[in-house]
Formats: sequence, C-alpha cells, structure tokens
Amino acid sequence: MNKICTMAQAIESIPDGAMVAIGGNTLNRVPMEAVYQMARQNKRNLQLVKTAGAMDIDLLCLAGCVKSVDAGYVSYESQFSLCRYYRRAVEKGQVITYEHACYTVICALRAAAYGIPFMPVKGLGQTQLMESNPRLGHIQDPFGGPDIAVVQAIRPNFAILHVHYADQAGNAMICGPVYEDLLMVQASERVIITTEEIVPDNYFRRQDIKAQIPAFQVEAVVHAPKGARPTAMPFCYPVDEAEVRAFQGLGAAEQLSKYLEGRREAAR
Amino acid sequence: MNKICTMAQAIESIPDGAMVAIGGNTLNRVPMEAVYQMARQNKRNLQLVKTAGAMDIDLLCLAGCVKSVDAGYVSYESQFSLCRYYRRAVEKGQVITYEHACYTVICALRAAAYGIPFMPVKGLGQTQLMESNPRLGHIQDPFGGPDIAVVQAIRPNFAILHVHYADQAGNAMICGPVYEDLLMVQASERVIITTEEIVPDNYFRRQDIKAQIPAFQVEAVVHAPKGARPTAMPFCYPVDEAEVRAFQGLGAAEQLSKYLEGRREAAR
Amino acid sequence: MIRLSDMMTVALARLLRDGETVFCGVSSHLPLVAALLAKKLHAPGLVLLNIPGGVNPEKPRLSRITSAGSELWDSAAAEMTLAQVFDLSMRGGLDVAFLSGVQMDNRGGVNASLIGDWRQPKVRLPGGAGSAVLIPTAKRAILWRTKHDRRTFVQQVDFLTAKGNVSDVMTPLCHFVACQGELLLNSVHPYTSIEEVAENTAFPIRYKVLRKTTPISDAEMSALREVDPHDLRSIEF
Amino acid sequence: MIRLSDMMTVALARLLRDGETVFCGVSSHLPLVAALLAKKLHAPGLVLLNIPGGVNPEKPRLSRITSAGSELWDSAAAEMTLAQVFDLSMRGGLDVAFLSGVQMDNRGGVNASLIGDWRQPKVRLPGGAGSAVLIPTAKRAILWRTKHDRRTFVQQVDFLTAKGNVSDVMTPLCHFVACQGELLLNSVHPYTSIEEVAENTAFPIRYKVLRKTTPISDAEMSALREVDPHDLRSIEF
Repeated sequence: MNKICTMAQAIESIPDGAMVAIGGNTLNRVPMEAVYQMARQNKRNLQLVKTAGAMDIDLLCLAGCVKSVDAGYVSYESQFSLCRYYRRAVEKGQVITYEHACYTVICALRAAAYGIPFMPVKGLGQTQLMESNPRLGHIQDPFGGPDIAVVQAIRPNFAILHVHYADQAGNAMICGPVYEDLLMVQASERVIITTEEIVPDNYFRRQDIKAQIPAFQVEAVVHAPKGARPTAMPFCYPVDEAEVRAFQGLGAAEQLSKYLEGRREAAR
Repeated sequence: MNKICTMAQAIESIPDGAMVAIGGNTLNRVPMEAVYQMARQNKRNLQLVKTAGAMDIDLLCLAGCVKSVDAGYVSYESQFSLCRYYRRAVEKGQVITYEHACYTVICALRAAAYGIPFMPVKGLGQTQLMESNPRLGHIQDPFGGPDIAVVQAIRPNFAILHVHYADQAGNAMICGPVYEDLLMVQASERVIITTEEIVPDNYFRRQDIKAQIPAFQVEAVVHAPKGARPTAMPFCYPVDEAEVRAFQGLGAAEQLSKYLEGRREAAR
Repeated sequence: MIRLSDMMTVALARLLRDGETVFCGVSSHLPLVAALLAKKLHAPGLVLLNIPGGVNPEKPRLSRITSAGSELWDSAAAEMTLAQVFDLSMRGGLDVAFLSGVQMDNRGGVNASLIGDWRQPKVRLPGGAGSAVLIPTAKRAILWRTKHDRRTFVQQVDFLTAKGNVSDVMTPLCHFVACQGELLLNSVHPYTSIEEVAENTAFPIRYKVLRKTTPISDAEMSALREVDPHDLRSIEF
Repeated sequence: MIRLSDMMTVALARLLRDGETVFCGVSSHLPLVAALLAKKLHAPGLVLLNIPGGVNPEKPRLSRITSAGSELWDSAAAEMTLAQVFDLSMRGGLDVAFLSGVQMDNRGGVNASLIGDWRQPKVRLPGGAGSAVLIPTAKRAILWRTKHDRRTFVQQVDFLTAKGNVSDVMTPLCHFVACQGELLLNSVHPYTSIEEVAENTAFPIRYKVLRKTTPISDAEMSALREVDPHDLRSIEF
C-alpha cells in the first residue's frame, strides 16, 4: 500500500484538539516542516507531548495552536535561551503545562505502549510535581513494599517523526540518536512519518538494514527533504542558526505567517 | 579494563542459589557452553529465568542444578518434543515452576530494569496462573479505572548471553534476533557474555556498528567459539541435531558427566 | 486423498484477512505456513509477526526444528521484538494470535500447563507461552491442534491456562467457531463426518448450520506447495 | 587571571572518580566538558552517558548549540537510549547526575520549574528535565549553576522541582557540599572570599573547615584546552 502523501494532506488528518507527540529532542531532528504545516493549517487546542522540546513547542504556542504541553523541559539550549512564546502563553494562562520529569513522559508513553493505565515510577521523591501534575499519583505495592509513585498513561492520537529513510509502505529508519521517537510510535494511535529520502521497496530487506519502524504502524509518509530544518539532522545538516534567530525575533503572531511563507519558499 | 576470562572462571563467580537469566530462545542462540559449565561445576539451587527455554533448562534439571524455573514455555519444538528431564524433576517435586505467560517474564524483567517493584500487565484475564504463580497479583488503578493484574519484579543475579562480537572491555553485539537478551542485561545485577569472536578495541566506534550492550554493564567476557552449540547461532551454524538427540537419549544423570566431557573435547 | 495437515493449513489460511497483523509463536509450523499461504493467496498485506522479531519475512526458508529462529528475521523489512509484539496485542493492535494447547473445552478454555492439580501436577506440560495474555487481548485468538481426540477436547480443562477471545478452533477433523462464549461446530472436513467428530470429542457437539469444509482448490494446493516445499506443516502428524 | 568557567569546570572534574557512570543532559556544556576533562586526567574509565544515547563518545567535537546532539553518538562504542539511562538510575546504577536549576536552597532543594505559585506562575521556567527522578536516584547528584547571586541561592525555593541525593553544588564562586541534609561551604575559589560568597547568597553560609579551592594546575589547564578547544564551557558566562 502506497502511503505517500503531501505534507498538507498528512497534517490535514490531525483534528483540532488532538494529542500530538513530536519526535526529536530540543533542536535535534525535529519534524519542523510538519510543525510549520500545523501552524499554517491553524490547528487549535493541540495537546503536545515531548520529553524536551524547543522551537517546535515555541512556534505552535506563538501560532496559538496549543492547549497543553506534557514535557520535562521546554527551552532552547545555551545561547538560544528560553522559549519566550511558550513562556508568555503559559504565564497568560493560555497554555496548560503538565510538568514532568522527562522520564515520567517516557513512563507515560510506555504505559500507553504496553496497554496499561499507569506506570509505577521509582524516584519521584520530594517534588511538587506530584501536586501540580494531575497525571501523577501514588499506589500501594501489593507485594508489601512501600508506596510508589505512578504516572498515568499518555496515548497520543498522533506521533509525527522526521526520519532519514522510509519506503512508500511506511517502513522507516532513523540514523543516529533515536530519542523517544520509537517509543512514540508504539504509544500513539496514528503515526505520520516525514522523511529525508524515499527508498525503494526492498531497501530494508537486508540482514544489516532493518527498519526500526514497521510499515503497518505508519499511516502517512511525506517526502520532506530538509524536513527537520532549522533543527539539526544527524549526518545531513546542522542547526540553521540564522533561521532560529529569525523566528525568535518575530515578536508577535502576526509576523509568523510571513515567516512560514518564507519557509515554504525555501522548501521548494 | 580487560574482562576476558575462561569459561570456568566466569561460571565460578555464580554461587549456588543464584537467580540466573539465560539468553536465547528454545534452540536458538543459547549460551550452551556456559550451561554445560554450570553443570560441570555442579551448581545447586539455581533459579532459572527465561521466556522460552528448552535444552538449557532440561540439562540443568538433569544435572540437579535447579531449584526453580520462571518461564512461559519449557519444551523443544516440533520433532524434538518435550523436555523430559525438566518434566520429571517438576513432577517429582524437585523443581518448582513459576509458570508465566512469556510476556509476564518480560514484564517482570522490565520492572527490575526500571527499578520498580512490580509491573501492571494488561490481558491476564481468566487464567489460573494468577492463583498458581505467587509472583502475580492485582492492584487498584489510582486513576479510577478497573483493577489490573501485576507481576512482581524479577531481578536475576546473573544474565548469561552468547553473542557474535565482544571486545575485551565487554561491549557486545548480537546479530539477528535479540530475543530478551538486551532486557536481561538491563534487569540483571551481573552480566556474563560468551562470544563467538573477540573484536579489537575500536571495532564498535563507528557510525554504523554500535554495541547494543555497553561494556560497563558487563562483568566477564568469555571467548567461546561455537559457544551456542548444539543450539543455532544465526549466520554461523545451525542446530546440531545429533548432539541434541544424544543428550535426549542419556536417560539418567549418571550419563551426563560423560556427555559433558565429550562436549569439552569437542570444544577444544 | 486429502491430507489432514493440508486441509488444516488451508482452512486456517482462509480465516486470515488482508492487512491483518498475525502472530505465530514457538512450535507453530502449521499456522506459520497458513499465514504465508494466506499472504500468497488472498491477503498480500497480511503482517506476519513472530518471536525472532522479523516483521513480514519475505519467502523465508523455514526451519524444521524451530518456528522462532533467525530465518524469520533475515528477510524481514523491519524489526519488532517479541516484547513489542506482545505490547501491540496488549494495546489492542494485534488482529490474530495463533495458539495451541493440550486440552481445550467448549467454552474456549485452554490448558497448556499441566495435567492434574497445579499444587502437585501429574504431568508437567510445556506451558502456555503467550496464551495467557494473547488469548484475552488479540482481537481473534485462533486455536489449532493437530490431534483431535477425547483427551484433547475435554468437558473441562484440568487447569485454565488461558481463556478469552477465542474465535476459532481448527483440528484435523473440523472447524469450531465461538458463538456467545460457546464453541459451535462450523464445518467438518470433507473426509470425515459429524459422527467421527462427536466420537472424538468429550464435550457435546452443537451447531447452527452444519457445513462441509470447502475442499482444497488446485490454486490453494499449488500455492501451499510453493510456500512450504518441505512439508513442514506435517511435522506434528 | 583565572576564568570563572575554567575554575568551575576543573573543580567539577575533580569530583568525578574513575569508573563512575556520569550523566549530562540538555544545556549542560560545562559539566560535559568537566566529564571529558576528568576522563582525560584521572578517570579514564569514567562512563559518559547522555541524551542522544552514545555511551562514552571518543573525543567528540562538541556542538555550541546543544549538548543532546548526535556528536555525542557518532564516536560512541555502544548505544544506550535516554530511557535506558534513566532506567539505570532508577535501579541504582547511576553514580553521578549533573543537574542545574534556577533556584537552590541550602537543604538541596532545586527549582527549575517556575517563579511564583504553580497554580498561576509569574515566570514559567524550562522545567527540571530529568531532575525530579535523577536527583533522588543517582548516587550523587551534582548541581552546578553559572550564576552565583541571591536570586539563585535562596532561603526557600518557590517551587520544589526536586530534592534528594544532592552531594555537591558548584558555582563560579565556591563549592558547597551536602552534610546531613545541609549545604555547607566546602571551599571558595581562589579569586574570591567568603564575604563575597555570603553577600551573594540568601541562605546563611556555614562550614566546618574553610578551604580555598586548589588553583588550576598547568596539567589541568592544558588538558582542559585540549578537550574543549572552542571554549564551550564558557557559553553561559
């Protein structure tokens, strides 16, 4: 079955209010072209899920697409500083933060992948996350040990990932760091893959090259060369610093559509 | 740090009574040379852990090494039929079976790997495993859902795996099916690797070849060419059917030491 | 002369639909061949899942000794470990699981664990492998057993290893389907009769409409020979 | 003239022991360089773990933009995903976690979440990343912060993101160590004084023996230049 479609088609399948897990980490291998498209399509009330997000969450907050964020960390690193659009939206009460340790996001996704309602988590000792995040709780050990913290399952409606290679059926492969991408595939109801390269049908049928993501778990494949820009794609391209700074300099939501139009031109 | 040692040295580190997870599946990539050595060293009261075992468990039962077995399946497949030494030991009350679904072994190992006392398990519906296996129980969902089954963590003292490549520090790689081996590494306190080949120190420092097992998790590396025989080693050798049949034909424990001596000669 | 193994394999293959995810575990040569046959015939998009973790191996050269070996991995396009296949079923994404047992009753109960009392078993059996979690969570659990006798098809299993979403039971003699929690006879294979089935079954045989299993077509037979040239479907007979 | 970033990096490196497993997360250039420095100097068997999952990358060419990128993966011998690194800490196998925060108090409490009340935060901060689970489970959680002022070292944190096994806190001015649940001043860096530390700290400064931090040796400085030729340890200054 050929699952290749345009970015616009793939993103159109995401309804307002959907819970969406976004692949990559901070400014590394983020499906930014898909993020841009969500903003262009003016999505509303998205519930974002990520361990450590940066420009993806910041942009969707600026665009007004976001209802809530489940994450352990939302910020650029080093000189790129904080996500100011995200901050502003949270401080104004427009976006709800479910603050996690990155690991409780992982545990919540694992619970969804394993089909269980919650996952026990070691180590949540003295932390006010327990009171501020309703997805966290405590449970008795039925085998007589001390109580343990638990996190409720998070089952995103969609996972969107940017990968190096995918075939038209949806078999897909990431080179280098996988971050939480593979777990997101297992945990999510539907998976959209954007890929640097579409490979021939038998590309993966070799002893040494197996897709980490089986086709049957994938709903849509979008050919998106440079689809992670301006974030880094390992072995392909580094962070486009000028582009990140241009985005950070926008200031108001009104400037965003022009920026997105510019990005569309650049992608041609 | 050079962790290479002899099979005898590696196995000597396992005390009587230890809980030992054995890699591979049925007659596939089982660390049989290590299993033979456990029998030769006359271990006692071992608590074996495996999803699907065959000759490994059968042999250790014949040798009288076993106190208990946590497994989902203990049998040869197709024409090799049942594990009769294991059966006899269980029926005589010499060996305790903690019967699992293969998946509850996986969940129990995951719990150990994740540092939590138990793991919720979907799907244990109507089954008498719940009453026969004390490692299974039930728990309330603190988020208001229905009760769910749980399995207690299983943290083996040792995992023993046979791999294709390892360096002297313990970085190790399996080609082809990994079964539960990598999970056993995460779940166990100490890890013994037996390997077809010892590779040079920088073998794994390449983009496309990464060890799946990091050296720091490994305690001992044994160079054991054909170390999975008579089970199959993918891409190396198939099941040695004659050898399996010879073992199955032994009948009594008295014959075993001669068989093991023969295997020692063959390994030279 | 129709061989029992051929009839069972073909009849199992017919139960599988295009696009379904199908799991075959240890010691499961016959359903493995059935899945490959279905893929060849009417279900090219069927997704075969297995213990070694090879998703959809392409024309695998099956091993006589194991249905959990690397031959199911080598030609696969993607990898999905056994743990992940179980997870898939747990979250409701597995369409079909093939499972077996030593005793089965007419309520879909399966015993693969032991004969006698579990506190002191008379006979220790191999164990249910994935049954206890797959039979309740797979959308359809299809049971198969290469023996059809009164020791297998019992009034009540000695030990309930698993019970749940059993949809079909395939034997050398017939095909049962589950209907409101009861196994009803759906069809008897061409070379036998309801009397022979009843004689070899310890629970009462009930049915709505009694059918004969459709005989094996030439196309089915030739496809079967192609996917299983070494007749591994017959090793348990 | 000793640079603050050099002094902090060297002092952090000295805290690491040979053979320890050490985790550095996002936005952690300074401790990342410290770990590489320790490995070069006195801890060749140190095991560096990180977000991209490269175990012990060999002479990585660090990125100015991220401490979670593939440059930490490329030259690694083995892979261990972030999830697995967390798991390692959860089961008691992580020796050292480097973490930071925006507010820290003298009981080892860390705030990386928000300023104000959590129901309606005045300032939303990045979040604790791994802190809430790593600080209680790593054998030693070492905190570092490139600013030393009264807004950082507070009487009481606005929000407790994490607390637990904090063993050390390193700042541009000094080194605190945890003793019976309290942060005690262990040493002040050569270019400053206890008065300057006290002036810039909102909690009372207590100590058992007051030491000066050992100045950077020539060997340390030359190794530091080698592992961090592009001075990434200074990007937050």
